[in-house]
This record gives sequence, C-alpha cells and structure tokens, in this order.
Amino acid sequence: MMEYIPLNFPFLAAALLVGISFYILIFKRNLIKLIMGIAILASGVNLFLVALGYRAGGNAPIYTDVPEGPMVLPVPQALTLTSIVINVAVLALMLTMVILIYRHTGDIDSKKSRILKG
Amino acid sequence: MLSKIVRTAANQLIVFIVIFGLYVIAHGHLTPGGGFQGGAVIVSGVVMLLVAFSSKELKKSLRERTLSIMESSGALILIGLCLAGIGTVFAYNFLVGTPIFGHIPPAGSNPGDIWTGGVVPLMNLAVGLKVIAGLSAVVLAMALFSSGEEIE
Amino acid sequence: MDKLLTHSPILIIAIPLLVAFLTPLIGRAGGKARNTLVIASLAFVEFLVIILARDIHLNGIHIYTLGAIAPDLALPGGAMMPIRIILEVDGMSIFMGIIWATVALAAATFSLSHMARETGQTRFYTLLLLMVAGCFGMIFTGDLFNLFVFLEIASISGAALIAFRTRFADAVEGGFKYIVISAVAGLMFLFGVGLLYAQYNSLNIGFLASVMQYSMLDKIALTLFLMSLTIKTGMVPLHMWYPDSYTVAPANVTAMLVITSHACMYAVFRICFTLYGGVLDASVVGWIIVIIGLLTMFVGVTMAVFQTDVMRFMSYHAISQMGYMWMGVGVGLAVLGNPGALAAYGRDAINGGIFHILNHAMYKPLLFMTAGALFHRTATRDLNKMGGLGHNMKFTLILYIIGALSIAGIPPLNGFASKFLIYESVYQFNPVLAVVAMLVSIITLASFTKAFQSAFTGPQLPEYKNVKEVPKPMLIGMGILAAAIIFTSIFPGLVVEHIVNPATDALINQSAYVNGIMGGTP
Amino acid sequence: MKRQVTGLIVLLVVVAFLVLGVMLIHPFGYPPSDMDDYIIENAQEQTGSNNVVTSVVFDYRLVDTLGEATILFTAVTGVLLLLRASKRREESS
Repeated sequence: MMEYIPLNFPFLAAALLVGISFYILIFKRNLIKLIMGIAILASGVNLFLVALGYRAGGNAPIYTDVPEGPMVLPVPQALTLTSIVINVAVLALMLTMVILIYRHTGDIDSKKSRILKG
Repeated sequence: MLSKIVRTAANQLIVFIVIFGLYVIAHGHLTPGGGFQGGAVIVSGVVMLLVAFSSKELKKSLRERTLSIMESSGALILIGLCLAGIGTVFAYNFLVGTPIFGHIPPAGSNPGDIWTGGVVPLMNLAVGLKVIAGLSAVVLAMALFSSGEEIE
Repeated sequence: MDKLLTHSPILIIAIPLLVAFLTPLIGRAGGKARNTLVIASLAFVEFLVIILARDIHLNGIHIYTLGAIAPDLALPGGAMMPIRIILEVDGMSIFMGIIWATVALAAATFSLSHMARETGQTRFYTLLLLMVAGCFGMIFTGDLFNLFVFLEIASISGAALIAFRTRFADAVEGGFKYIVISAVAGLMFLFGVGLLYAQYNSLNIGFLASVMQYSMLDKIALTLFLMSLTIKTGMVPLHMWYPDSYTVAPANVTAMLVITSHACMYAVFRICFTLYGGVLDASVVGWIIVIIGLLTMFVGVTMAVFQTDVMRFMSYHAISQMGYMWMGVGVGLAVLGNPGALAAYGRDAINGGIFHILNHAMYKPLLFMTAGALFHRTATRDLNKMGGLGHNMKFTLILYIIGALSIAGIPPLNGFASKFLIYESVYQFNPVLAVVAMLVSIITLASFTKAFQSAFTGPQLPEYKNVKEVPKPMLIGMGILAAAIIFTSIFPGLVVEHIVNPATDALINQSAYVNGIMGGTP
Repeated sequence: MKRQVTGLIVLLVVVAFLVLGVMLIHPFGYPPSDMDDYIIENAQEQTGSNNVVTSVVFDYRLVDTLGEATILFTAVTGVLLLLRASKRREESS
C-alpha cells in the first residue's frame, strides 16, 4: 500500500496546469498559443478527473486475468475518455478556423483583428 | 512526397498499424482499449501515410465521399443499437443472455471470452468505424486545404 | 401512444440526432427530400414535446433511466444512489422544451429560403439538427456530466454555424471567439463537476441535492458553475463576445443561439434552485444574480443605442433583455428562505422572470429573423444604408412592428405582461431596481423606434427600388413566432397558468425533483 | 499596462481559488466510492463485459458516449463545412 500523501500533489499539479493555461489565455495574443492554452487547460482538467478515481494500490478495473486486490474507480476513467474526445473535436474545429482566419487576414495575431481584440 | 525509403517503409508499417488498431477495437470489452482508442491508432497510420505520400496521392485512394458515408453509417449503427433496446429502455443492453455476444463471464478474474459483452463489442466496432472515418476526413481536409487542393 | 409518451424524453433528443446522422446520406438524393425530412422531424419533435408537456402537467415529473430494465427505475436493486444517466423532465425543463421546439421549427422553416443560395446546405442542416438535439439534452438531463456533454454539442455546432459564411472574415472570427469562450466555460464547468464528484461520488443532480452539505468545496464548485455559465450566457462582466459572435451568424442561426443562451440560463437556475436549493445561502447568491442582471440590463441597452449594424443592435438588446430575467428570478432566489416574502412577491418575481424568458424567446428570434430578411434583400446590415424598405416589404414591416412593440413592453403585447410582473414584484423588494428596469424599457422603445425609422420609413432609396418581399418560407417561419406572440398577448392568463406557473413551482419546490430520483428508496 | 495588472489579478485569484479547492479534496488514493463499488461488483453480471471501464462507457453511461460520438461527428461536419465554403470564395474571386 502506498503511504498517505498529505498534500494532494496530483490534484495540485492539475490545478497548476489550469493556472498555466489561464496565464496563456490572459496574456498571449497569438491564436495558436491561445489554442495551446486551451489544450493545456483540457489536460489539466483531464488529469484532475482521472486522479480523482485513483485508489491506493488499485489495479486497472479489467477482470481479464486481474491480480487480487482493490480496483481503481472506473467512472472517472470513462469521464476522462469522453472529455478527451470532446477536446479533440474542439481543437480540430479551432484549428480549422485559425487556418481560415490566416487565409483571410494573413495573420494569426489577435491584436490585428477587430473582432478578436479584447 | 518523401523519399522512396520512407514510402516503402510506410507501406509496410501501415499493415501492422491497422492490424493493431483492429485488435484494440475488437478486444475493447476484454482488454484496455476500445473503439476510440483503436480508431485513433489507425488514424495515426493514416497520418503517417499522409506525411510519406502527399495529400494529393492519398486523396486518390481515400475519397472524402466514402469517408463521409462511413462516418454517417458508424453513427447510425451506434444510435440504431441504442434505439434497438427501446423495447425495454433506450440504450438497454439487449444482447446479454442471447447467443450473440451474450455469454456472461464468471465472476472475478478470468481469462476472457470474446463472446461476452452484449452490445458493447458491436458499439466498439461502430465507434471505431466512425472515429477512423471522421478523423481521417478532418486530417485529409486540413492537409488538402493547406496545400490549396480541392475539397469536395 | 402510451409507449410513445413513456419514451418521449429520449425520443425528443434521439430523433434529431438520428435525422442528423441520416442527412448526409439523404442529402445526396437531393435538396427537396432533405428539407422535407428536416422539417418533418422537427414538427414531430414539437408534437412529442406537446404531449409530454400535457402529461407532466397532469402527472408530475417524468423520469427516464437510460439503459435500465424499466424507465422509471432510478435506483437499481441494492444501490443507494443512481448509477445510470437519468433524464428528469419537470415543469421548468418542459417549459424550455416548448420554447426550443417552436423556435427551432420556425428557424428551420426560415432557413429553407434564407439559405437557398448558399453552398454546403446539407452540412448546415446536419449541424442545425445537432444543435437542436444538444439543447434538448441540456434541458432534459438530470446528470451533471451529461449536461456538460450536451452543452459542448450545442457550443460546437453553434460555433460552426456562426462561421457558416466563411467568405466573410468576421464570420470566421466570430465563430472562433465563440468556440474559445465555450471551450473555456465548458472546461471550468467540468472542473466543478469533478469537485462535486470527488466529494459525493455521484453525478446525478437529484442525488447530489439530497446529500449536499454546502461545504467550502461545494461553494468553490458553485462559483465555478456560475462563472462558466455566466460567460456562456453573456452576462455583463463577460459579455463582450456576445454581440461579436451573434452579429456575424446567419439570422436564423442567431435566432437559435439566443435560445441556447437561455438554455445556459436554465442551467444556472437549475443549479441554484435545485442542486443547491436546500442549503444555498439564498440571499447572497440571489443578490449577486440581481446585481449581474441589473448591470447587464443597463450596459446592454446603453451600448445598443450607438449601434448602426442592425444585428449588433439587436444583440445588445438581447443582452439587455436577459438582465430582466436574471433580475426577476434573482429576486425570487434572494427571498427563497423567507416564506412570507416569497408568497408576497418572490413567487411573482420568478413568474415574471420566467414569463419573460418565454416572451423574449418569441420576439427576439422574430426580430433577428426580420433583420435577416432585410439582409436577404439588401445584403447589408448597416441601418444607415437602409431606408424606405417599408414600401416593398410590407409583411416584414408588420412582423418587425409586432416584435418591436413587444420588446419595448407596450401594453397590449406580451412583453408588457411579463415586464409588469417584474416591475411590480421587484418594487416591493427594492424600489431602485424597479426604477432602473423601467428606465431601460423606455430606452429600448426609443432605440427600436429609431431603427424602425431608418430601415422602413422615409423615401424609397433608388438602389432598393426593385426589392421584393421575402419568399414564403421565411414569412412562415417569422409568422409562427408572431402568432405565438399574439396568442400570448391575448391570453396571458392562460399561458401563465398552464406553462409558466408549473415552471415556477418546479424551481421553488426542490424536494419534488429530489423525490423523483430518491423516492424509490425504502 | 492596466490590462496586464487586471489580468494578473484575475490569474492570481483563479489559481488561489483552484489550489484552495484541490487541497480540500479527499486525500489522494482514498476516494469515496459507493457508486463505483456497485459498478465494479455488478458490471460483469449486468453487461457481460470484463473491462469495467468499457462497460461504464458503453452501458452505464452510454448516452454520454453517444453524445461524445455526436460531438466528433459535429466537429467533422463543421470542419468540412468551413473548408468547403472557402473554396467557393476562391472560385468566385
């Protein structure tokens, strides 16, 4: 069995990833960097979700030739899977729009655009 | 289009990638993996082909229309399987206990039996089909668009 | 018929999905078949919503447990909590459902000719149906994670539809802005869901409400939910994206997007009243919502006065009108813990707020569609370039007048009925709020009169001499909404009693929602 | 400059808020697990699937998966829609 961890380090890591992404979203004006920020935000949230389901010393929740012992929680893994696919979809659409914006304006800096400013 | 070495290697490797992806999809109810994961593996193979050959070459064998039909049919199979359970409740696992994929595994650790899981393996196949077609279409469309090719 | 009724909550979501998956295949057979299929499916959904609404008013909350051995089996044998996803449709959900079904039908009819000259129509209708399904899912589901999934369906299809006219750079940029905002809001919402899951190991709204302790963690989750949904609704500190995105979308899409933000508002109310209802610090959260509503109302209308782009002008008005709903419902929330005040004016305030959702959901899409009709014929959105269009577009003129009078709250029309309810009850809560609300209403009237003058009256401009009335499907689409407005104006009592009151009861009476899930426990 | 300061304040508030939030969660590795225990115990019998995660994804929470597949479908349709229209723009201009 693992030792009791007093500081919830994995959760903390997830929160810090979210913090980094907010830094990018607030201060960076490049659209590609903005998308990266959202990807990091998504990773942070996914890490948080999947860390919620960990049970100390647990096995993967698959009964095929499983060793004895507790199993980690399956629902957070399912939620994370769903969330990952959703983010893939969002990123694909965002990248398409950036391609189109680049075609129109020849630039991916949001300062240059009337709408994206602010 | 990259060099001949890369193209030949890609041609050989794609077989193994596709087989591995199909394995992950088909054994989704027994081992880690499933439709989404296996589909993503196969699409990574498609991306490899896209890098090795040009998008123009790939467009000849992977038609956008075929991909679109494949994707729609995958989605239709998925929702069809959900609707098929509506005799009881929408999304009811109606195949458990029937001869098709209906075996119930012994409780606890067991070596695994492919004929288990009810609708789960079928759904894995449908989702796999959908992910392969959908993501390939996105990747292909982006590549074609960036190189100024026509998209249907 | 009974079976249809039992399964109607999921069928309302599944039929648009099924048709959306079919559309790419049918679309190859030709435009006519595709359009017929889309309209027929939406009409069928409208029919299902109506029979479901009737049943809910007669028999109360409708539970549908997905994938269980019986639809009403919320708790499987031996479990103390719901395991599966449960759809729970109560008065408030079906209230939103009626609105959404009607507006979707009207917008789709409007699209038939508004979109006729565009390419990519098959994909347009696919996305439209997906948006319909996503929004229905949001308002019917009783599961937090499921709410997130459907929220994302609605956002992604909405973003793609905003950017539909890719030949304009600002359309793509508006779509990009919308999807960035949606993605951030959605992920923040998901973080909040994770916090609740960590604490109670459940995702079901009814179950969570029954065990909610309002600990520090719950408060943080509540803040995350409110922040994310406030962004998505377009309330004031974070409203800047709203006009940018809504202006550039095709008018029929904007009409639907308005209801999407109402659905996010529904999620706010559901979370405040139902999820946290029993333990919420109601007066604090209520006041926060009232203040956000007040700011929104005021800032929205002030910005609207200066706009010359007709869609932008209406978008700011949409923001401003949404402030009324927040204010009405917020006042009700603030006195939720005080039965005397709740009976005296709190209930009326919620009633007014919810009635205003209904009215706004009828006249704002109508106004957006008239703006779309103007765009259809003149290819400009600039009010200064229009003029004298009333001579040739008589029906559009009449429909615009109906919508404008309604939004300004002129007595015979329905906008007046709901605004009056809000003024009256809010005045008893705090007179200052009511005064500001009336002021905003006057400015609204003034600015709509101005827009009316610049677009329709005046001499006929030479370049618009040959402008014709818009085609029939567009008029029918607008006519559906205008008919709904007129019906609500003539029989406000009937509408309040049969549609609005059940929704208010559903919000106030949290235990009914919880018992819908947990009632089966021994 | 003003924008930077506001941004920094927002950032610090959000991070402090999230860090506070995650410190309050149950200790890592010891989650409450009533619902998940039920699923782990009954998944094999009710769905016949050895992989419990798959049985959650494709049985207990199937509608989430349907929604997820729909989102993928939406995104693909959206990407193809957007890339389509711009082609026409190039032709016409």
